[in-house]
Amino acid sequence: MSTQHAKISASVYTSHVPAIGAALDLGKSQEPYWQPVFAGYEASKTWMKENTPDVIFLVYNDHATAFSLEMIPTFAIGCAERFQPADEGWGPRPVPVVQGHPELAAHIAQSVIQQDFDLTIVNKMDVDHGLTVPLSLMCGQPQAWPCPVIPFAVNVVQYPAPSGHRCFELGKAIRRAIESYDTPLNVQIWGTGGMSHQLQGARAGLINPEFDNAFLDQLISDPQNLAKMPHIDYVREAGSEGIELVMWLIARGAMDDVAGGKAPRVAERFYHVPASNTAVGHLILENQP
Amino acid sequence: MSTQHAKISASVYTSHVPAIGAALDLGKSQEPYWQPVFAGYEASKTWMKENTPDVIFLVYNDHATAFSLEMIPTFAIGCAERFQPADEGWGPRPVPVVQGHPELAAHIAQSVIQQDFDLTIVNKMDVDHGLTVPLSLMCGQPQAWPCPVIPFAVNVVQYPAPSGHRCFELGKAIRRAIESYDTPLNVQIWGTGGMSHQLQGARAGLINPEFDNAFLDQLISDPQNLAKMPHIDYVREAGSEGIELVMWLIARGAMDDVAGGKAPRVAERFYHVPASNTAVGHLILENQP
Amino acid sequence: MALDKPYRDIPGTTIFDAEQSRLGYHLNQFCMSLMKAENRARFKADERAYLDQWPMTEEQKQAVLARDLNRCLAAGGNIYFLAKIGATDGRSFQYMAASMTGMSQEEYAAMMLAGGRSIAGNRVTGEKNK
Amino acid sequence: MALDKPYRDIPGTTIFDAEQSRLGYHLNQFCMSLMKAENRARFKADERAYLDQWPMTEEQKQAVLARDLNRCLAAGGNIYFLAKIGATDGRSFQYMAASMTGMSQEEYAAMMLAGGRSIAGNRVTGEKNK
Ligand SMILES: [Fe+3]
Ligand SMILES: [Fe+3]
Repeated sequence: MSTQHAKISASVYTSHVPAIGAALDLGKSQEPYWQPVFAGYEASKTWMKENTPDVIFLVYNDHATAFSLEMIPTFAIGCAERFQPADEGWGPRPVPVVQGHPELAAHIAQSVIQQDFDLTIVNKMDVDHGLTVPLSLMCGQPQAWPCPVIPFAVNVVQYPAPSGHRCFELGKAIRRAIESYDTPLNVQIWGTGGMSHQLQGARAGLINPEFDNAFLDQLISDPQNLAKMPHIDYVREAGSEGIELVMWLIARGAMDDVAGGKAPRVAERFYHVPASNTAVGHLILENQP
Repeated sequence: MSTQHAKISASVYTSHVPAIGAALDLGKSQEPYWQPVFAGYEASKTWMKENTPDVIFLVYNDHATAFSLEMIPTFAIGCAERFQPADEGWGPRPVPVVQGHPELAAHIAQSVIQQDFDLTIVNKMDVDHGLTVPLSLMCGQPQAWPCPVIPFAVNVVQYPAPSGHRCFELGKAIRRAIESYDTPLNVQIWGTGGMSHQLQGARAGLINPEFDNAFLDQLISDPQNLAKMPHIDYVREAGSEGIELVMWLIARGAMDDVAGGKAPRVAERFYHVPASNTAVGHLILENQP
Repeated sequence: MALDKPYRDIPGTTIFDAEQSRLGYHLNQFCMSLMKAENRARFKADERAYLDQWPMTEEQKQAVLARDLNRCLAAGGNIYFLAKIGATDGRSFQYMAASMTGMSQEEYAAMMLAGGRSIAGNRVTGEKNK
Repeated sequence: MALDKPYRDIPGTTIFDAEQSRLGYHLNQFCMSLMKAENRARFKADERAYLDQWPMTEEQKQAVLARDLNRCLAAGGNIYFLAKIGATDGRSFQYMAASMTGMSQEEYAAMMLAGGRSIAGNRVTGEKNK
């Protein structure tokens, strides 16, 4: 029965620093500054080749690219056939067009709205570094991305972002939606953004490795409690843009153990400071059969 | 203490048939076809003059006016200073510009998002007949609307609309938000749309007065149970556009009795068939001191 | 199809769900363009040329040219969007509604004045008490 | 003010909440316009004339002309929007970040390489262990 349905096989977590994309696009990935960052993702690129899913459900935030202040959706699901890499002010990144999965996206949208999550459905959207940098880190520089991607954008630009609790519950709802899709697709769910960083004001450059590593520990072992952390703790401890980390809880909430299954296996874990203004964190968690 | 805070004094429910707006704008309100419709709102216009609030929180749906298929928010709250009446294809209605209440709107948005409702914040939006026809019915043809209005748009165009249950819970959350606003404003909450109507296909023209009147009865006396009615019942019994009635549950959920207070007083009740393709229903419920 | 569609047995009714929305995306966005006066003028001046600027299917274009709203609905149109074609033509909504039911506008208007279409026999496709 | 703002005691940090968003609406929408190459060209050709097309406050315009990002933040700017000014100028984000901290770009880059700004003393305004 369950083989007739879609299934989440793994979750991937990673920062999505724009400078990482620029370094890769400009051929700087072997420079001493960037080499440790890309080295930290080498094993993950191999893992990705060996574990290529049918679809990636990619949670990220838009950075004043597709969404201006005219409309600010808390949660927006991309249901289009394809998504163009955005021109963020320097021209679009030279990366492949992102192919969507309109049928699965529409199914998830319908199911999750009926589970009382108030999504915004988006049928036309360019995607910025928040979505394309994680793909680059995990897939390198291919001619085409290895599979379709469903973009899921979370508001973390204008306060208040959704709570960690809300994000975790949403992950559970997304899992139920995916598992009720009657085609046996292998789906990965990615949570991106973070880790600690602050891009504004006199406190710019804030990095809090103790917080970040505790976040990684607890995300693995006790996400239910981690989801209770209030917004103010993210901002105070991880910087004003550290709030992006709530998005990781969406991916984590979709894993087997949260629904009573086995604890996931930690396939990769990596932490590095700095990439431009930001701490880089990365995890791969695999559901266990 | 509670006099220092905003308070919901009453809720108003009404259909928002575009032909009603056209009849008024073209001076046809005394024609035999329209006279019974406008006569049904005469007492309500007097009530409105005697009970003018400081702000109206107006729940309605956009009809492919401000929102195309590019972005479809389930719930969108208008936080702008003002909202222009939209050109829906015949030029804008000759009615006053709608003044918003950005400060209260922002407070409600923040509070309701922190209560786990995933709103879309809208800072630029034209408003269509869904919002302006109720104002015309309740206020006539003034030079300016009598008070600021916070537009709250609900997706009922693309299936699935939010459930009745979700709408009712949202009403409760909006009530909590308004009552935590630290200025003693008199706020009305309006639910608009409906009643039974179907605008499409071979079943167009469907009217179900038994359903409509039972809906009015239960909205008054047992909204908690009414909120359990599934989407399919609205569509089957009240027509494909009858689903608009879920929006009335948002207003109803914000009333005192739902939070343990006194049952509201029925100040007005009116029902008439037809207005163009639609059954017209109307209620005013007053909170009791 | 993976979407649950409990509304499929309602007669004479097309629910605008994600599948219809995807099918009709360009048709509906074409309709949306008619909210601007200059686009209405361009459409009226040469309907076919205007339609050809949109990546719509030939069936969608033919349905629009024929003002066949039921065909437009089947091709993914949503009535709130399609209504903008009628507005461009200067037609009332009641005219458009009647055109979908196979009744003349007069017959349809008379039905509405008499209380509208009865729910009896109209709940489920194939229902007996019609 | 009716909004609950538990984040007000964080030093050197302006949370972009509804109040800031309202204050900075036109400033941020101006920044957004710089995502189009032709607008960047028009802005560069005559900054003041371009700014005057937006209903921004004089303080907002002066803050942009001076490239004073802290003034822009105080006037309702959001860093993701403001970053588009830097992109138009061909500046790196690290250049912009440094400019808000009172450090030179070299000092700021050195701080980041050494592990970034410490959280110690930076949690609460007026904290002792700075
Ligand atoms: Fe980011
Ligand atoms: Fe309506």
